[in-house]
Amino acid sequence: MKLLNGEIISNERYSEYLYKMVIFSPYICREARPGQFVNIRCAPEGIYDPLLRRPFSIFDIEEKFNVFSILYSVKGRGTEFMSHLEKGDLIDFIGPLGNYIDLAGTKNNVLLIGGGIGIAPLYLLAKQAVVMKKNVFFAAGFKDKSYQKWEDDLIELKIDYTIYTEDGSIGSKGMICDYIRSNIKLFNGYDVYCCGPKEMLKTIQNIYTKSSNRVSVLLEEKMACGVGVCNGCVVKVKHVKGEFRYKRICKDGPTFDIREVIFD
Amino acid sequence: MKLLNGEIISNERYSEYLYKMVIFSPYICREARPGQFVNIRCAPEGIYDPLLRRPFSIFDIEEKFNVFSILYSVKGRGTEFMSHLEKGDLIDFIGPLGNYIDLAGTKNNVLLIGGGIGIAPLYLLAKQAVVMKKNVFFAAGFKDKSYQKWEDDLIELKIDYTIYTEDGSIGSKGMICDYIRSNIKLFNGYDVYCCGPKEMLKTIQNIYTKSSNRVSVLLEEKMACGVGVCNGCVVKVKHVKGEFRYKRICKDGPTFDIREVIFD
Amino acid sequence: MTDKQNSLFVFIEENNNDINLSVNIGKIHLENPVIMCSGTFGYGEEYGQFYNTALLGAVTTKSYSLKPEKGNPPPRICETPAGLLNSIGLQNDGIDCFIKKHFPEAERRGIKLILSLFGSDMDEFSELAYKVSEIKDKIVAIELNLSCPNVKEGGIAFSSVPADIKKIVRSVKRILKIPVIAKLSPNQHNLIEAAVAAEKGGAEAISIINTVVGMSVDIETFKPRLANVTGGLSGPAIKPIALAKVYSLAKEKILPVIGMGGIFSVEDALEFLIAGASAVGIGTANFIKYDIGVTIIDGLREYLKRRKIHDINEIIGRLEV
Amino acid sequence: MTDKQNSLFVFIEENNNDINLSVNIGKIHLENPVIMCSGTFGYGEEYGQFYNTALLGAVTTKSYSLKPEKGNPPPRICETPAGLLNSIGLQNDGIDCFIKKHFPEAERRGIKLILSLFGSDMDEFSELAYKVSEIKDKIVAIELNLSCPNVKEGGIAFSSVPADIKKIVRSVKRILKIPVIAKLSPNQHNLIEAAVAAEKGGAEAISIINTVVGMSVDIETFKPRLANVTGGLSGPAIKPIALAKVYSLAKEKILPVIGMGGIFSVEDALEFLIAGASAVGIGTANFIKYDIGVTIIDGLREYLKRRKIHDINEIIGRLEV
Ligand SMILES: Cc1cc2nc3c(=O)[nH]c(=O)nc-3n(C[C@H](O)[C@H](O)[C@H](O)COP(=O)(O)OP(=O)(O)OC[C@H]3O[C@@H](n4cnc5c(N)ncnc54)[C@H](O)[C@@H]3O)c2cc1C
Ligand SMILES: Cc1cc2nc3c(=O)[nH]c(=O)nc-3n(C[C@H](O)[C@H](O)[C@H](O)COP(=O)(O)OP(=O)(O)OC[C@H]3O[C@@H](n4cnc5c(N)ncnc54)[C@H](O)[C@@H]3O)c2cc1C
Ligand SMILES: Cc1cc2nc3c(=O)[nH]c(=O)nc-3n(C[C@H](O)[C@H](O)[C@H](O)COP(=O)(O)O)c2cc1C
Ligand SMILES: Cc1cc2nc3c(=O)[nH]c(=O)nc-3n(C[C@H](O)[C@H](O)[C@H](O)COP(=O)(O)O)c2cc1C
Ligand code: FES
Ligand code: FES
Repeated sequence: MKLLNGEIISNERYSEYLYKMVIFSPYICREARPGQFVNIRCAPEGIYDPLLRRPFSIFDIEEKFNVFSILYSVKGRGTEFMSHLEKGDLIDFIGPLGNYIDLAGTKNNVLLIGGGIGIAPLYLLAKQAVVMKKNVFFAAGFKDKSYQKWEDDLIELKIDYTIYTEDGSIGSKGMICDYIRSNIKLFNGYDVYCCGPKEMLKTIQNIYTKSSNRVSVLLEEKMACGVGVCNGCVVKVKHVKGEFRYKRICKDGPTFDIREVIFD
Repeated sequence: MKLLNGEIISNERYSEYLYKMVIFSPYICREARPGQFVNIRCAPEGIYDPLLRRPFSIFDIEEKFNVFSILYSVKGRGTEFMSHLEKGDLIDFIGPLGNYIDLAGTKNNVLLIGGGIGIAPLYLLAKQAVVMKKNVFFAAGFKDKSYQKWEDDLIELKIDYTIYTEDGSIGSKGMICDYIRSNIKLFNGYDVYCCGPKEMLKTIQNIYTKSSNRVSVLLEEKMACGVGVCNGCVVKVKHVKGEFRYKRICKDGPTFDIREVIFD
Repeated sequence: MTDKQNSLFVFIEENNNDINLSVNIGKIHLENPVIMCSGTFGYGEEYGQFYNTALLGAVTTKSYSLKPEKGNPPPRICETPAGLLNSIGLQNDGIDCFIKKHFPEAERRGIKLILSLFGSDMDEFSELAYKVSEIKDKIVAIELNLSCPNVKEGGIAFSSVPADIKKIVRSVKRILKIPVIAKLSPNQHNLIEAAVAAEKGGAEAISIINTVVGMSVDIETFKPRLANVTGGLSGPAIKPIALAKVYSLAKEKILPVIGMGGIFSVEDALEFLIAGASAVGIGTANFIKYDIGVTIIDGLREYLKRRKIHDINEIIGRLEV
Repeated sequence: MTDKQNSLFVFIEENNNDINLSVNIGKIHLENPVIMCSGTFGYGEEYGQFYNTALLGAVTTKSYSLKPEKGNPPPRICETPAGLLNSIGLQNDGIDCFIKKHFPEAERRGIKLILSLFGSDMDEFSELAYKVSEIKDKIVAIELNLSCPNVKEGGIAFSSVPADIKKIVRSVKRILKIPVIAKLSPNQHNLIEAAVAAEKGGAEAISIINTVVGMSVDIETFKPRLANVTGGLSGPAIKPIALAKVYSLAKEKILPVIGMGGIFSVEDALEFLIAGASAVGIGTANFIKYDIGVTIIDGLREYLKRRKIHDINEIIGRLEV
């Protein structure tokens, strides 16, 4: 990991609150792997509100242009600040952070389940799986059509996918978890990776309680340092003898075996 | 006074740290008079660092375009923020604040002495004096040539002036106070208005101790509210029986009789 | 708190009039829980240009002492990250001037006044109370400033001793017989004891927090940035501290609490109400957001409407812990 | 302080080697006054990727207890205006794990360690001291965390009572015979007495401030934003508060003071030194500015060079009041 100042190549609006920011960084292109993230400073030098950096998954890497991108949704003051940055501006970030997902030695079939902005880290994973000639299926669920433009990115990967929206505005109408539940047999023998809102992850945990699939989950929690020193970003995981302990999402994760996670 | 959101018409760089910002505001054009100021918010909505507004003198008013301008020098975080604003951005300000300078019933000869950014409030005063067909002399002192472009503004007024710089890079080389001291007789019977660094104002107070000229000074102090409620921006002034009391620069000023002010 | 937690919210029609914003702080009735803090608001002359200040729950005056006070030398103001340090030093025109000049002005504008008083000893508080007698029926309450950090170093004035607090409150109460609010310091450790003492003295409510002792240094001149060396910190920076104090005191249910410290938005105000404040005070925000008073009143109404809550009292102290 | 004020600055050549950054905090000698705060820095693994952490004056470890501590449930982190609320709750692997695992790692990297200890009673502190005996000659000092706001509500642990502080310091000192630093709480009112007690117990220095008790509320769920309800506030928001505490304690000259709280830049560090801190601690800034440690060391040198000051000790406590 390195502390970097990258030039913004573009900051494109995908929909009302969704943006894709492309950043020049040969270092990240060289070092980063799927599942990792960057930690971005969301205030000008010398301004301390907002104070903390914000973590964002590496959404895509285009090695030939030495750029990587993040897909982000404007939630509060940090992402609001980011949405106003323009081509040519510099952005202060650190990365790559967190453990990467190693697809070597995993099953040949990969199921990716993303809910909302949870699709962000899965995209690079899909891309790499394709490179490794795996059979990838991407199941994505959204509230509405705000991720419509993202579908174009997805199509570029030339993989099978399905999209569900709660209002039926793109893809099929319904919840992605219901789709998974109904088609669980279809994905027998797949390695599963999921990311999304906590409720969705809990449901997936339930769906896969008794299956033998390897299911990995990418988690989120408020972070302070992002590098493993503050113990701020912990999640409860199972420990020996019915006990639990806390693991750090930023350093021990963000990817965990879904069966070890204790959702409260 | 009103709380306003004005569109920025231009934010021109005069020199490395000096900018002129032109803001659309029919209200200010209608209401403001020389000596008054506006109080500008220097952070986006919901961001509290920097926290306080920054006061700036009204530098110019162009009624036919419904715009006014401020001339500001980048000192710290607030003015740094302002320098990044662009044409079309909105700026949150309140004004006009403070007492205005009433030229009606004053002498026909007006001497304006400005040091550094202290020339800012005096420009509009000069302009109005010209309209009132008074005889105006502008004596300005600077460190270096950073105010060169401002001289063009001054020339437009078609008044007599002299510029002194410490390094001699524009105008004559030397201190403006020395010029005043040497030419004090020349300005006999002038009403004097001055604004600038404290040391300069003290010197002018000294120069005019025994003269009969009416000498007004525009003061600065850190401000919190800008409207007279917090008592934050006080200056020591003479009171009865050798006593002193505090007056608020934002509301009782910013213009004071130089003989009542006690500089520590 | 548990009975409130179990009560169902009353569903209401989309009608402003159906939403109750009025609160009772002991015997003090306010049309809404938005109070302007002492020392941060005029009497309508300034802020009356932005909105109708008579709509505010109440306005607390600058703290008045018996004699006019010059206050501390400048600089009195220093900005810090998300905060404001001040060392005004209770500059005021004296109680007589208030009664003669400012009070009629405020009355004319229909402002509901809480009169803040500051005495440097027990007798001064009593004398002040006698002076106030003539207008006592025309003001909402008296607030006793027992906590200014700018008069004694470290902010620990004589008035932070619980026994003194009780005596001061009692003597003022005895003379004026109108509601008395005790304003306490975040710099004092014995907040609970101080509140109990105020309650025993007959106070109606506690205002917290006053500013927190702070300081700033100019590294070029080696001088403190405030001529008075230390000052009081206010603004968003202290909001979490204020909220913790309000919560810790309100849950003791000794007296109703008026919560303040860094409130800059309706969301901030709601945090204090939920944490247990019966009303909120807006201070420093007035310097930056001149229309904050009416913004918060409107915002509270909007919030309740959106959440389909009929009465602001239903959210007070509703924190789920 | 007056003799320092009158002394003339020594004019120096433009040469780094001529500038002295080393300080003595009692018997503790540091190459420079920049210390990383407890709980905000690893042992080099993370920050070693940004700069050579062996260059730091010292690194204070996370506070260790006898047994591993799970810490508090999440969420443990909440951002506030220019501040950070945390309720980590002293999660640590236990002193044995430190000695076996983290200490050798830090030693290998040449990091100068201050070992922070936390006990929930007097005996635990003694037991901890016995455990530490085997490495005591390889560490710079022991810091006793007598002030974590996340373990007892309100931040007033048993260890804030002056008499207890004296006993704890004395017992640890007796066992280890290396310098002991007492870390005190800004939430305790009797800072001076506590410092006197630490001095009597044999402490070498006082570290202030630990975090300030704070809180934040989610207005949509009515829940506190930290699962632990309250937490400790750190970061730029508390800088003025920390500075006032450091100044008020340092000028009493009871013990040298290590000042911390919101230091995010070399300017901030200088404010603390000028106000009287013999060294400074950098905490939260490590989370935002990963290279802050070396930035401040370099910045101090640059500042002294520019001001033509030969020795950092010439500015310590030089505040002109
Ligand atoms: C490992 C990781 C990867 C992420 N990847 C992405 C991504 O690719 N795209 C994307 O849009 N978002 C992602 N998020 C969530 C993103 O970090 C938050 O949406 C963002 O921090 C919100 O900041 P804000 O200032 O706009 O919101 P605010 O609500 O103002 O933030 C306030 C505080 O809460 C924290 N916070 C708010 N929401 C979250 C959240 N969901 N998770 C963690 N902390 C949060 C912020 O960091 C900040 O400290 C990721 C989070 C984590 C932990
Ligand atoms: C009535 C009045 C009129 C002014 N008119 C002008 C003008 O026309 N053009 C111009 O360039 N400047 C003017 N100033 C000074 C201007 O307000 C400051 O330069 C500006 O506030 C600096 O802000 P900053 O954030 O860049 O600096 P910082 O140093 O970061 O500011 C920190 C704090 O100090 C205050 N402050 C800093 N310098 C001054 C100062 N000289 N006077 C008062 N407060 C200060 C700021 O308002 C802020 O609260 C005027 C000041 C006053 C009081
Ligand atoms: C400039 C200023 C002057 C103040 N004067 C007084 C005062 O006279 N009496 C008093 O009780 N509190 C006074 N206060 C404290 C405020 O009433 C309030 O308790 C404190 O500022 C915290 O609220 P805030 O963060 O919203 O400002 C003053 C605060 C400021 C900023
Ligand atoms: C996440 C976090 C964990 C902390 N853990 C400890 C600790 O274990 N022991 C301790 O004495 N102080 C601890 N502190 C307090 C810091 O050491 C420091 O005193 C405080 O944060 C103020 O400095 P800052 O504003 O620079 O962070 C912790 C602070 C933070 C933010
Ligand atoms: S955010 Fe600090 S340990 Fe994960
Ligand atoms: S700035 Fe508040 S009275 Fe002048």
